[in-house]
Amino acid sequence: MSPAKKTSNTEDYLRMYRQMVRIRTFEDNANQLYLSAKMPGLTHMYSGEEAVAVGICEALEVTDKITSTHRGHGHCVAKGAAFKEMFCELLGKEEGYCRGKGGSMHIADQSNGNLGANAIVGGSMGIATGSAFTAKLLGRDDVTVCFFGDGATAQGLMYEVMNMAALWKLPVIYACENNGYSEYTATDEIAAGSIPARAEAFGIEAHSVNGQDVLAVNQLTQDLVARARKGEGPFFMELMTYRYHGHHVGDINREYYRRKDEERDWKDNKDPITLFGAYLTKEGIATKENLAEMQAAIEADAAAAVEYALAAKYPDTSEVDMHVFTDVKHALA
Amino acid sequence: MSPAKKTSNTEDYLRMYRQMVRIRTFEDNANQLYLSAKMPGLTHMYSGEEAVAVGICEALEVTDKITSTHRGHGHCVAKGAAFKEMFCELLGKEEGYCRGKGGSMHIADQSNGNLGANAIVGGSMGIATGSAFTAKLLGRDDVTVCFFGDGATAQGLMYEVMNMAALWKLPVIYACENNGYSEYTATDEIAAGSIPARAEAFGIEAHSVNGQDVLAVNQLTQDLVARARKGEGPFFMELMTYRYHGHHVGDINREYYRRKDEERDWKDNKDPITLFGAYLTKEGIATKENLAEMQAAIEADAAAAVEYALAAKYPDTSEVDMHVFTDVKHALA
Amino acid sequence: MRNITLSQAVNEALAEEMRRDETVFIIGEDVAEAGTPFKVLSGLVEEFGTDRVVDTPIAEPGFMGLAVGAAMTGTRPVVDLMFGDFIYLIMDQLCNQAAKTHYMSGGKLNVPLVVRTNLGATRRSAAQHSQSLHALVAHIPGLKVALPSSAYEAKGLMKTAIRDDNPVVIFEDKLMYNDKAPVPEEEYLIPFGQANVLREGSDITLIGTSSMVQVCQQAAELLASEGVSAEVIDPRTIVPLDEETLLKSAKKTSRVIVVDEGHQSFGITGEIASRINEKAFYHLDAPVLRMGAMDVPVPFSPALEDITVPTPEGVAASARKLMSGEMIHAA
Amino acid sequence: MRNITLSQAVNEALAEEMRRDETVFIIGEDVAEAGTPFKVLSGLVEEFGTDRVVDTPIAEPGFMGLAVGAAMTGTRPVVDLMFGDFIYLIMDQLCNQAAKTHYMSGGKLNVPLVVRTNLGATRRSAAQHSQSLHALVAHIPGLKVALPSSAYEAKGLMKTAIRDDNPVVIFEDKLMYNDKAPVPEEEYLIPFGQANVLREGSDITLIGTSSMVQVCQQAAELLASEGVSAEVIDPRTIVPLDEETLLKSAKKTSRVIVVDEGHQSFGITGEIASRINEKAFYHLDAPVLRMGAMDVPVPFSPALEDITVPTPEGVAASARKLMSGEMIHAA
Ligand SMILES: Cc1ncc(C[n+]2csc(CCOP(=O)(O)OP(=O)(O)O)c2C)c(N)n1
Ligand SMILES: Cc1ncc(C[n+]2csc(CCOP(=O)(O)OP(=O)(O)O)c2C)c(N)n1
Ligand SMILES: [Mg+2]
Ligand SMILES: [Mg+2]
Repeated sequence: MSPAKKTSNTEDYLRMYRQMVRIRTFEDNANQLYLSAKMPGLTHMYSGEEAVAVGICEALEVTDKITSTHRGHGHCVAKGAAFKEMFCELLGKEEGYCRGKGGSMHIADQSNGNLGANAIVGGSMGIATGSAFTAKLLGRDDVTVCFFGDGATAQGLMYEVMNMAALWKLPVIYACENNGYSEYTATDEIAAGSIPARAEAFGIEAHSVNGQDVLAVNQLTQDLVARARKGEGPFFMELMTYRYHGHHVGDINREYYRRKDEERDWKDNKDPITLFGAYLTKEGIATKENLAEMQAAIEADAAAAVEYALAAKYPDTSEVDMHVFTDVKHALA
Repeated sequence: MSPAKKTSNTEDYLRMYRQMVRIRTFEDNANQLYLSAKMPGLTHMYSGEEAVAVGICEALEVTDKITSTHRGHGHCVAKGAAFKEMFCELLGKEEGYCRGKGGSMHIADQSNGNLGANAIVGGSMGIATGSAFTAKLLGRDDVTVCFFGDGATAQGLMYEVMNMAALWKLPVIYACENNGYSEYTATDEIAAGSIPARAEAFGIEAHSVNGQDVLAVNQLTQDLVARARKGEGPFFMELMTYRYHGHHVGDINREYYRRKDEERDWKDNKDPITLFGAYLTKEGIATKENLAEMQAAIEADAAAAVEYALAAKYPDTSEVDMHVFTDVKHALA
Repeated sequence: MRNITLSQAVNEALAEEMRRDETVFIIGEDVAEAGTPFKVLSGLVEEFGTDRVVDTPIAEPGFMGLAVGAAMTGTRPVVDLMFGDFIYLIMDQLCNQAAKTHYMSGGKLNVPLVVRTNLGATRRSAAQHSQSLHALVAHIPGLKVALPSSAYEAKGLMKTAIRDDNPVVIFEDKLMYNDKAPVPEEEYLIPFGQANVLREGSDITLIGTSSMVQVCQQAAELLASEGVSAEVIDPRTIVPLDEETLLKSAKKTSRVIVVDEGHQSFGITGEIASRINEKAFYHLDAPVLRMGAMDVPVPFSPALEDITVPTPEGVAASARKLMSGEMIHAA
Repeated sequence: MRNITLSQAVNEALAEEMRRDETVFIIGEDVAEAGTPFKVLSGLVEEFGTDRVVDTPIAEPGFMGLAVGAAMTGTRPVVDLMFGDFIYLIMDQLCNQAAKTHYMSGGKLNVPLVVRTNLGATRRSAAQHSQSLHALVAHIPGLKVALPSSAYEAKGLMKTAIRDDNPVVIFEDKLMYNDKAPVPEEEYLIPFGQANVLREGSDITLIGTSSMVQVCQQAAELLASEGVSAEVIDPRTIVPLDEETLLKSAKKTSRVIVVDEGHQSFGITGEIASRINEKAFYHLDAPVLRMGAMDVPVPFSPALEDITVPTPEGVAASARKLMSGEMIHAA
């Protein structure tokens, strides 16, 4: 764990802890909804990677943008979303952030600068770069962070947009969440050479950081965001992390591609919440009891939101052809 | 100019010279056909880059494969094609290599391992990699060279296939013909960072070489081909070169993107044929007269081929729906 | 005859062809040990090894391009495209390269490859994992397009596709992977361009593709109980299209509905309907009706998603309208 | 009214909109100093600078994706896709992202962008630089598709497209860039979804798109000289499609030919013909005929290329057939 900046950071630290616990709790509930067959479709759990989303998003302003992935609940919570609208979305309800039209793979609190989760691996890399282009063209000072996985580094689109971002010095940060796997395949089987070196070859400054250390992630991001705001971007970050669950909630028997003891090691020894909790108590920023209370409150929140969402109503069937075009109320009318 | 290997290379050297002159002569005639409005459409001249195609193709066997580009006449000649079928193709005649269906941008002598010129920039990178995949899967020892321009390095496809080639150690050589421009734009305006470093980031050994020095190109290629045959590939070569003409034959007024004195400098001081001719005479491999005679013979050949092609017949209109599918004589019958 | 799932049928087809011809290989994401997310390829890597069941990085344009080059040089790749929605990513390599190489080379080069992918909504997978995009591919000369409607078709069409010297795209219905159907033990192939008449009828023709064949069958049952005799036809391949069988039926029944899970507008129903209209016009008592998926991105919410796709009840209702002459007033 | 070329018309539309709204910018290959290979954009970079007339690397998927993100965050990109054939490369960003974002976000995000590209064969550019691929885009819900048929339409539709809050794809006919037409000095916009009746007639309706509008006009002249009165209609946008105008004409003349330069099979002619058949069936004296480009990759050889595209003579011949009732025997 990196050293504390100053005690005036107490609030920031507690908020980061809180946000990590909120993500974990959200995912536990989502998994439960799946297991009890109350959630339509499948979903990809962010559990284990919380320090990445939180460390990064806590370094951003509301006006800064992010693009997210199929594994997007963590980014959504970290960028400021509320449980109620998230669970409603997960269940396809009208009060969801996307009125139930997006679901888990497109969940986003757009008003907080989340430009959307994306079900096309690498699909949001252009979007993030374009968002940074807007900032530059219109003279705004916001920065965009593009989240994507190690698997997404295989998509050619990434190199196309990194080239343009580098040529035009766009305020975008490419954040590669390297959790060691893409679906059922280990990263070293699908990524030749070095991931950060690929960014460097385009003249982009690249960093590798321990993605389980929320303070390290946050500190690096703060630096890069500040520099990107000054026109020194783009940047590339590789965040070494791990997903606790299978690729998606249905990926239960996974020993053919990933050993159980490896999973245990990460959970026991590298859990971002446990590590940061220990740090907070050691530094006297919070007591164990404080943290337990916080967690209990979050769990209660989540339970209430789940209950609300389960009872909430589905969109009216007349919504089916709304929002195809902005200017046509019902596209098929 | 690199030092001569040994005098037993005399024949190889003269063949290389001859092939370079054949390309130049082919292009001069093609340009003339355009200027005299005898050629349908446009075409992209290879003049100035001859040492690249010849240096590389002379290091290959007939069984080795190449993929070519929109600027493909040079590759086609260098891989062994004959003037007659080439001019016929250029003019859309039935006796062309592609029965007139391909034209300049798809010209190829398929029987010599040319898998086709390609009008999609970067479009053949997958094809070349797949050809190398075949060699590996079927246990053949042929090597594939993928020709492409500096502009094509912006296409994401390149990074996707380099990744796979590197992971699977495929016998493919990516040959980037860096002629300083893509269409009407200088390379440094559209390529961030370093081109060879991009290959290296994927764990691919990369070389930069003077593309006007046919012996240097040939030597490097011989080495890499030999190693690729042994399973040490893939490799990446950046060949620094220059195109004398505009982007295509119609690109006449080009001072807004390229200075005339720059063009003059390359033609006067870096012409691959002039340089190699001087070397051959200096080393006593040929006299000026030998070279002049060779050139005259080639010019006569070309003139005859042009004449033949001009008089040759167009494909019968019934050919229009042939070759849509291999197993259907007339797709629309 | 034994019953096996569509998944097993595809698996058998691939295994048989890979045994028969060692130039056949499979390439795609998580095709080897994982056997794809739908587990369709389970066991193949054990028999054929990782040289012939090749796990790729997540690089659809890249491995599609690689397959084109491999096919041009002596192998027969089967490209595994995990979701039909990713076809957008491979369009250039499929349509600018694979589809045109034979033609552009004047017949000198062949591209014998298969793209196997899927279609179909109602899996709660939202707009980017639920599309039925076969119309895009069918529009491009040089590509053949097969739409198996059961395990039987899935096996027979796959074997034919692998032996075909042209690029073929096969769309499987992902909701049908676990559906069983009778499949012979003995080897068989289903020729391209031969429609299958699943049910004979005299009052109306229901032409259904892929997932919609079942829907048409069920609609025919509903109609039968009302005394309407519906003929059900599955074209099996849309390129080439067996016009003859479709026209024969249209001329017999004089009423036709074409049902498909692709978006209705600018989709395949317009083509099939137009060919029938053009060539059987004077035999028709009513316009050929089309029922595709709604022209909206596929919504996630079950409450919305389910109404975007034609149903047996919907098809039967349209049939009743056609029979009753209600269309006359509409037209 | 002054006459200007289609090229100038597009240029004016862009310049006017860029002056009016500083969030409009152009992005693509060689759009700035070079003003595109067709020189359509000449002069714009001088007025608006390289920040708003942005030369890109040769990375179509990349700059298309960038435009989607830019559009989502407050700008109005005009993406310059040098050849319509490259649309395959941007399909994922266009169809999985741009087209679906508004819907998937429940109406929260907009993607107000324009893709301007082209179509049309007979330029001797062979199979990868001659395609007319508007059908692919028209099939995807969430995209609007405009096909200007003259300088007048090119200007008015472009201005409307730029102001539209949805993604719009405009296909210009590359052979028409130097064709002049009367274009008002005053500002005007052409609303989407309003077909243009270029010529009134009573015997037969010729519906033509883009390059084929001229072909239909010329065919109408030929027919007029034989005493056949043809109505010529240009839909101008195919999404949205002005069904009303088309149906009205079909009901009046009872005979329709739809002419388009995209490949005929699984193209847009099938959709237009089907809608007319469905909704005007009982008014038709003959089946709606379709004439698209031949279902072959576009060949290079002039001797072959010229016969792949509908011609005035061909359209007139088909019209005569329809008039003479010859179709009855065919059907
Ligand atoms: C273009 C595309 N190809 C394939 C998939 C299927 N798919 C979904 S997630 C995934 C793995 C992604 O791995 P990574 O980028 O490392 O993210 P992670 O799941 O590890 O967070 C794959 C292959 C997809 N959604 N999109
Ligand atoms: C995918 C694609 N985009 C754009 C073009 C148009 N185009 C043809 S050649 C060319 C420039 C290519 O530059 P480079 O790769 O350096 O090759 P060079 O012409 O210099 O040999 C462009 C942009 C194309 N043919 N294909
Ligand atoms: Mg991963
Ligand atoms: Mg170049």
